[in-house]
Amino acid sequence: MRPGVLMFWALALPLVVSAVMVVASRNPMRSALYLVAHMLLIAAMFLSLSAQYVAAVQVIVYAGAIMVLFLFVIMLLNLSGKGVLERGAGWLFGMAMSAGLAALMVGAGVWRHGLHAGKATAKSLSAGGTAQSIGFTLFDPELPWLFPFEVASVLLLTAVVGAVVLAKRKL
Amino acid sequence: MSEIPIAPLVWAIPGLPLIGFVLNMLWGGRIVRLFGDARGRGIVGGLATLTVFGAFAVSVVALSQLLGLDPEHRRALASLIPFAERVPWIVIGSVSVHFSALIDPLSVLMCLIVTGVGGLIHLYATGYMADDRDYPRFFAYFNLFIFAMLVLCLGESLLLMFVGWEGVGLCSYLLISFWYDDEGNARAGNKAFIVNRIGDVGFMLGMLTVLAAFGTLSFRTEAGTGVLDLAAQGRTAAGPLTVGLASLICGLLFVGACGKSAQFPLHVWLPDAMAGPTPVSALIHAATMVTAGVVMVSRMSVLFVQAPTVLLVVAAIGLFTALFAATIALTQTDIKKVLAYSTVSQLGFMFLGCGAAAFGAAMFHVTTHAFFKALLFLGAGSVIHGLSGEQDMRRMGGLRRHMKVTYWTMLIGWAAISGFPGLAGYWSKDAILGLSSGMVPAGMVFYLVGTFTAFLTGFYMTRLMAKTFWSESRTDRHGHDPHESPPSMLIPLIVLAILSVVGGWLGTPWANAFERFLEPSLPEVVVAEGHGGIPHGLGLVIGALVAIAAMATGVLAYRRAPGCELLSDAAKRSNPLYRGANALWGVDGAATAVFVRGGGRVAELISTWIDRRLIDGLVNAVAVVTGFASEIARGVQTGYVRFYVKTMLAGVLAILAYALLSAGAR
Amino acid sequence: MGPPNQVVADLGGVIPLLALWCGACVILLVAPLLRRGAGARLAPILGGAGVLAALVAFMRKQEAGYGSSLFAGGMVTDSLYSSGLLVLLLSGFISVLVAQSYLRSRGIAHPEYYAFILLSLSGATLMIQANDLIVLFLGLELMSFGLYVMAGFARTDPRSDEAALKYFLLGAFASALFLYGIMLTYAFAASTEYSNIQSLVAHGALKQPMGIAAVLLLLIGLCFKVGAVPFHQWSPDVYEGAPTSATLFLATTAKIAAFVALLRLFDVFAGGPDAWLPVLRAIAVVTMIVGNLLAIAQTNIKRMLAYSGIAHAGYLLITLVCVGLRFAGPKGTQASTLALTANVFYLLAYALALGGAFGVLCYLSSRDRDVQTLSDLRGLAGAKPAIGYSMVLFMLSLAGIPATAGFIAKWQVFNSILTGGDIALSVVMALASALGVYYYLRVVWYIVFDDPGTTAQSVSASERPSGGAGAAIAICAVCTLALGLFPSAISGFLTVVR
Amino acid sequence: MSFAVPTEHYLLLSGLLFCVGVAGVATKRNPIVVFMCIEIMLNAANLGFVALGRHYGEAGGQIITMLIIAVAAGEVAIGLAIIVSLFRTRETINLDEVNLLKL
Amino acid sequence: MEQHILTLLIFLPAVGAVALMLLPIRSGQASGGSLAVTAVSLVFAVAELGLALVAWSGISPGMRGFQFRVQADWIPDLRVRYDVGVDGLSLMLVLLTAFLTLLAVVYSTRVERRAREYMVFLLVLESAMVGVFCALDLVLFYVFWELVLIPMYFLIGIWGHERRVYAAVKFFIFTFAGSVLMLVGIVYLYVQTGSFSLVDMTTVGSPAAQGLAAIPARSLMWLYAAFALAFMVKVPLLPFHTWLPDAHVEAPTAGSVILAGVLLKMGVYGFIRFCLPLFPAQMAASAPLFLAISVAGIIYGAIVAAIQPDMKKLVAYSSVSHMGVVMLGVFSFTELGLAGSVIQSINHGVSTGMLFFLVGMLYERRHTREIAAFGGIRRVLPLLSALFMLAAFSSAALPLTNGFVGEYLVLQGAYLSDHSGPVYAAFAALGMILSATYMLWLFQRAFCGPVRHEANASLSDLGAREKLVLIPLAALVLWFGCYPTPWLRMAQRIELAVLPGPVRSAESNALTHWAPPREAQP
Repeated sequence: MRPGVLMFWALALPLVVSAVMVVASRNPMRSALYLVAHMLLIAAMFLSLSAQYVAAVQVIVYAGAIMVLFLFVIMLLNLSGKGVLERGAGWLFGMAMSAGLAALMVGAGVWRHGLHAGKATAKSLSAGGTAQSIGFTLFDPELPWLFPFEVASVLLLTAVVGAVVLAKRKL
Repeated sequence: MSEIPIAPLVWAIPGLPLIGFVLNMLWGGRIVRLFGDARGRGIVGGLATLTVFGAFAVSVVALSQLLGLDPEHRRALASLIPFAERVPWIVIGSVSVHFSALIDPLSVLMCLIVTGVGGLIHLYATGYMADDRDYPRFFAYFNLFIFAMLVLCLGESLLLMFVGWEGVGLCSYLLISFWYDDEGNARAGNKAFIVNRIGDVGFMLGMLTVLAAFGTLSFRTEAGTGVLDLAAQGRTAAGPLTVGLASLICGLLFVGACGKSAQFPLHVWLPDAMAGPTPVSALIHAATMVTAGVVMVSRMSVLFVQAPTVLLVVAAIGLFTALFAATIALTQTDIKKVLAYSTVSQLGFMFLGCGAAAFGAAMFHVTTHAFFKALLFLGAGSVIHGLSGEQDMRRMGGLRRHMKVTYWTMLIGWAAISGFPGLAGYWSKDAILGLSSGMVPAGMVFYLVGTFTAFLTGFYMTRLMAKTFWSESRTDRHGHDPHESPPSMLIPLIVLAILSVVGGWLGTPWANAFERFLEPSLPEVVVAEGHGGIPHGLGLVIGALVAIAAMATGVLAYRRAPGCELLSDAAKRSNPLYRGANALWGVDGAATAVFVRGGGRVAELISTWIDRRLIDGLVNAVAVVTGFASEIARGVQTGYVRFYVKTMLAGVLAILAYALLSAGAR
Repeated sequence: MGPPNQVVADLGGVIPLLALWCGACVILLVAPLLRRGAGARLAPILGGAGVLAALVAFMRKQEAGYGSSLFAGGMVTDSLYSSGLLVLLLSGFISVLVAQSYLRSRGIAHPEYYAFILLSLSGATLMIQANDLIVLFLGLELMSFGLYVMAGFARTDPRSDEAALKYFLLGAFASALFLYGIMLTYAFAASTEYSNIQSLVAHGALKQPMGIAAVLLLLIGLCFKVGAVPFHQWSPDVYEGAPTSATLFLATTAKIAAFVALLRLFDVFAGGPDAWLPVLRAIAVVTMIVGNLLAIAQTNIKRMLAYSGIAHAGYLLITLVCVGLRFAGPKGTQASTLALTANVFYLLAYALALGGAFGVLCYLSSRDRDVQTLSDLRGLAGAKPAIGYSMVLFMLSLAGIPATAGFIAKWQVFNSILTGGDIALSVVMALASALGVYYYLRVVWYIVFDDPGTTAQSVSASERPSGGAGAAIAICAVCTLALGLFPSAISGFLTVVR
Repeated sequence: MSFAVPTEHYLLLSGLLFCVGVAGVATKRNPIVVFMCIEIMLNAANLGFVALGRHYGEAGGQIITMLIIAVAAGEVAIGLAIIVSLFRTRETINLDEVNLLKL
Repeated sequence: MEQHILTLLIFLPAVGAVALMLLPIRSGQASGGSLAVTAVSLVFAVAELGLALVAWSGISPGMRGFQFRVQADWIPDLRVRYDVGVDGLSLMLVLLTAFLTLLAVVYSTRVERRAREYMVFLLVLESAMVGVFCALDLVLFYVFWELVLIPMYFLIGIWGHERRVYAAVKFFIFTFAGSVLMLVGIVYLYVQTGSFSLVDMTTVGSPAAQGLAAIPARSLMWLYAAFALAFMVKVPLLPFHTWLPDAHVEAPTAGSVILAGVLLKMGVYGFIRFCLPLFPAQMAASAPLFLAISVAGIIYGAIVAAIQPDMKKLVAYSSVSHMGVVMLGVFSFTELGLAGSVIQSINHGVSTGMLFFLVGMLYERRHTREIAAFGGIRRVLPLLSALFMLAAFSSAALPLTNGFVGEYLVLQGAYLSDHSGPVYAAFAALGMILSATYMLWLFQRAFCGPVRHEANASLSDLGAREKLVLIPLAALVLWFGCYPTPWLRMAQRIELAVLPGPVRSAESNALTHWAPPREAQP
């Protein structure tokens, strides 16, 4: 087995397990911690896909900032023990449908056909994930990413103001 | 077609009564208020009567001018309104109807009868109705009736005839329910109109068929393309006139005639129609309107003779009605009811005549019957008037002493209707019976049954006379004494009595001026004398004997009868014949049960079950089910986020499954 | 490296967007500097000004044609964009007007609200201008963020909070589905830009399971926003719980933006209709029926209008069906072109009627009473004829009765679908709208049939904040009637050409 | 150019993760956990984008991922604010008790 | 004037409505305000009738084609045109509309509750109705067609009786649901022909006519069904009639009058104006069905009418019966039948309108419509009774009243038609009996007999306003009955004539022989 393959499986299994544990944990705090693990594993996956910069962002923003926010709110609301899994028809139904969705997509081969040969080269691979190449691509006027990037800033502005408006005790 | 000088004035025949109607309807009440009660009523009644006599005068002139023409040219068209050509009534497609009159012997004869007898009855009514509070309204209706009847007689097309036909029905309704404060009268009026309407449907359908077949509704036209013109040549607008078509038309028209002329089974309205004031009974329900059926059949006789089967049916129905009504008349105790059934019976005779293709004889009977039946009704009215409204013969009797003029004129009427030799009824009835004996098939059956009915006629009329005039008085004494009527009522009685005597002399078998006069209006079919029937002379003798026998039997029987009742109460109860006849042979009861009560029940069922519950129920059910479905379906909106997610997920799953699997199948 | 002045030139195509952003920033910057009351008074003016500025900027640069791209294909300016933007900005302006009255009467007149209106509008503008799935996604999220906040804007009202939570959770879920659709599209197209996707669709990408799943997930994500069954369940709850002015905004803006985006997106996918057209037909049918059916039982007007909005989404989806017929013969092409205009016109008529209807509710609301049930409107026409009959007009327009804009809108939908030859769908739509007449009529009868009662109409006496809502009602009524009578008057602005 | 692990594997993995997220959204009653599951779904998409970007040899996939991370961050901010706000008025955030609006 | 008379006719009442709305009076203000309202609405109603009469006198008798035609672009994007024109049929109905609306306005001057709105709705209704009868563009027609519903919905709903909401909603939804498929049909026609213009579609050789001819027969049948359903509901034909009794009974008097007098005619008009020229073959093919339900309607309506305990309901069901007669005439496809049904439409408007007014007057006096609550009032109210009797006999088609002319022509037409016409005519003629039965029975129970209720003894006879309403109607009853010629002439001027070919064969009168050109083409 080539190391790449080994690495894939080594990351994929924990990824799935951590995701399942997020869902399966009764305590939201546990869920959050599993989610942190999940995020970190994803970042590792990004690294294995030679997307170093994105992996870094993933760790900083997701596993760091976002998850801290989650934990913070969980603590704030003091909700431990309340996120009990529901058992019964509804739960079963939801699970069954999710499983069905997975089975359907796998069975129909959603991921199998359709990809065509990419333009990927060894050069693009080696350069692909660095901050520099990302930066060049992002601000290349010939490519459509410039404006979306600016939009993202407005998006974040909106989110920040929105969070303030909603959560601040007194406006 | 000929020209007659009076033509420009023919409009006055129906027009004058119409004017009388309009004046009295609009301003009658005001006149009475303005001129005081007595004088005002005089003006109103006088106006009404004079318009009718005016029409009579014009009719007489028309008659004389018609007589001045050759018999085969006695036919003229005249306009009933100014500018009739410019101002048509209905002109569209093949329907072209103008307000025009056909002046021919038949119509002139009817005009004379209607205006003549009508005028007399108007005069009579000025006395009879003198104290009624709706005096102007009565005369307005009365004039309207004359107008409608004249339109019926004069109209140059079937549609115009239908106008008069329905118009007299309307007036009949109005006058029967004249005293509407009693709901029974209103009900009788309704019955008359509705039963008539049943007949009218027949008339209407016949008329529709006529237009479809002949392309016109006019009887006669200048160009010879009228219905009768064509039918006389045995053809229609498009081809030959088949027996089947003629039978269809005549059959339908005869249904109309049955309604108007109270033939079985549509006779049920006529006895009830006696709810109206007696002059109404005399004019409308004896002398004129009820004979309209006969007039119509005679008018269309050219067609009828080409439909032998229908003629047989006409004769059979006529004969049956005559016998049937006569038996009922034997048991009635209301004086007007007796006369009413007598009228039905006599109308039966007329149709027997029509059925025997003896239209002339039938019309002759119409004429004489108008005289003596009007006389009898007016006499009865006089009696009722004298007894302050009493109509039950069981509480009459011995009136001959109190009401001399009435008595004597009634006596003449009695003799005339019974067929006493020499009087009006004798000639006309025997003409019909004699001719019916020659019918094929079964002429003798018709003759014998008819003769038996004639015997019954004599007998029930004698019964009426006996109960009313001859026997001891059974009147309640608490009221006023019976009193003779005022002259305005007696003069018509006397005139009609005279006519009842002499009226028949126009149509004796030896010098039948009457039939010769009518000939241009009737088909050229003559039932050969003695052809399969009994000889004229023999017929006359038998007729005379039967009449005298009937009268004599009656007189003898009732002279002996205690309390002027032939049968004891017990016998009346046990005798099935009496009970049947007294119960009107169950026809009225059955009709009421089926059509009134049964119809009402059916209508109720349809209205409740089909309309409200089924159809509207379905409509409402759609609404209710939708609303219910909405209420149920909103339950899906549980408010739980997890449920919503699951719904979305189900949607996703279903959509993807469908799309992916069907794509896989492709 | 292209010349940087190309970027500057491209910015000219997004001036309305920039105007909205500037407006939002100004509000956010200025409001904290002012006293509370002054800020609350100034903000709506600034908000309105922002919208108007965008409108003016847009009017100065009318676009024709179809698909002229900006920013290297990420965005476009064309006639679909310009007509959609007109509708969007109009409804945004009405929302500002209505909010001006309503927020004050509810005591939540925070200036930030108007900033969110502008930001949300900018997200919507991005959506209708997007020519790239990622831009579309960003626009969708930007718009949604504003809507989430506005839905929960009455923070002390548990219903408002609940509405916000439901909208947010379900919206985020739908966004995730949508995003996954983008990912799958990217998987087969190697790009998220429409023209690239289109060329692959033309090569049969939608015959592959990947393409099918992608297009359907995209469809589902946007169907959520427009409230199509079975992704509709958020809408009654959110409509009811959100502050009325926010309900108005999210009902109109989200629908306009999502539908225009759908049109543009599925125009791209029209080359492989087999993958999604049957599904879309089914969704349309079910949506029309369920929306109308469920509306019947409602007594809360906001809720009723939510279901009614679902039904209207069903009608609008029919135009999308027409788009799918684009390559089905000349009639189909004609139908797909007609459908573009029909859709935009419908959205305009819908926005006007809804703006008016919610405007009336806001107009009548006071500090003590948040008007939203049928019985609150009893006898309104007798007490306040102008307001009452305006509401009647809006209801009739929603029902599609002639002489209102709603009729012309339905007409155009019928026209396009019948041009496409789908008679069955048009019959279903006709029957569904007949079913729907009932609940609009019910509002009408509450308003008109009864004499003014004792319970209602204390409004005339109370010190209701005047102004905005009344103006909004007037604008909507006049426009609804004018568009119903002379729809061609604005065809120059609304007609979408390809 | 071929990879040691075919891109399809990554896509399959992302699909599985996505479905796990879906399952969580469909079954959890704590909105915060539900929200976490949504994050799992977003991450699954991100994984796909990065893998595809590598497959097609362009940086777009990574840029998209970064944009999505930004969006997710914003979403989290607003979502948690909503949850906090709800908790303030209702003293609960249990989704089974957030049920004022229905039918 | 000539040029714009139809436009004026259509929009004058609407202008009046706007004027009323703008009248500077408070809604609560009493007498002075209502006087102004009355005056304004009367002025406009009278002016409208005057205009209609001007149009009537101005129509040139010999000319073919639609008169006073005006065409202008309305919605150019959708190729909808403002296209109006009249022929004899429409002009008669316009005149009837103007006349009945004027009477309704006069009668309703007594309405005090929300008087201004009342008059506004009446005038808007008038505009819409006139529009329906003038429109030659299918969309324009549909717009007016639906517009009619709204003011009538309000009239029933606001000023109706106890179950007014139910009746109003039922009326609206029933008719709306019926006509919404027509909308689909209209659009489909447009898609196929490229035009909304009735005249274009029926002009030989025009692209629109070719488009129409190219529609397959099956589709045409469905199209026809869509149109026919809308019209059937409006007429109403069995079994779509149940909105009618409810709407009529609950509506205020003026509303009932207009409902019966004009609105029902819209259905008939639709059949003649649109179905006949557009789908002649389909219509002929459906004739047996329609003849049967028309006849069934005649008998059924009459039977159900007979036992109604409520006077107004009785009159309402009698409408079902009478409209059966009208439709019988239409589907006889004969000149006589068609003219008869047009005449009968007008007549029904006049006599049923009169009956509704009379019932309304009785209701005003006694606040009940139960027949049993009356009895013997003929003695107390002689004039009212006389006029009621006149109306009743007109309704029962007595000769020399208006009812007869139409009914006779229809029966004759039906008799002459193909499709075993005599059978239908025979059954239809039973209506003669039944109509007499229910009308006379009503009259007997309500008007004859002794005065049974104390309250009836002191009723007052007709006042001036009521006479003003009834006398013209009574005069029309007699005028049409005695001299229908002008109306007959008008009724024959129906522009079916846009159809080419052997329009009507002279012998049989049958219009079914119009072989439409498309049948001949392969």
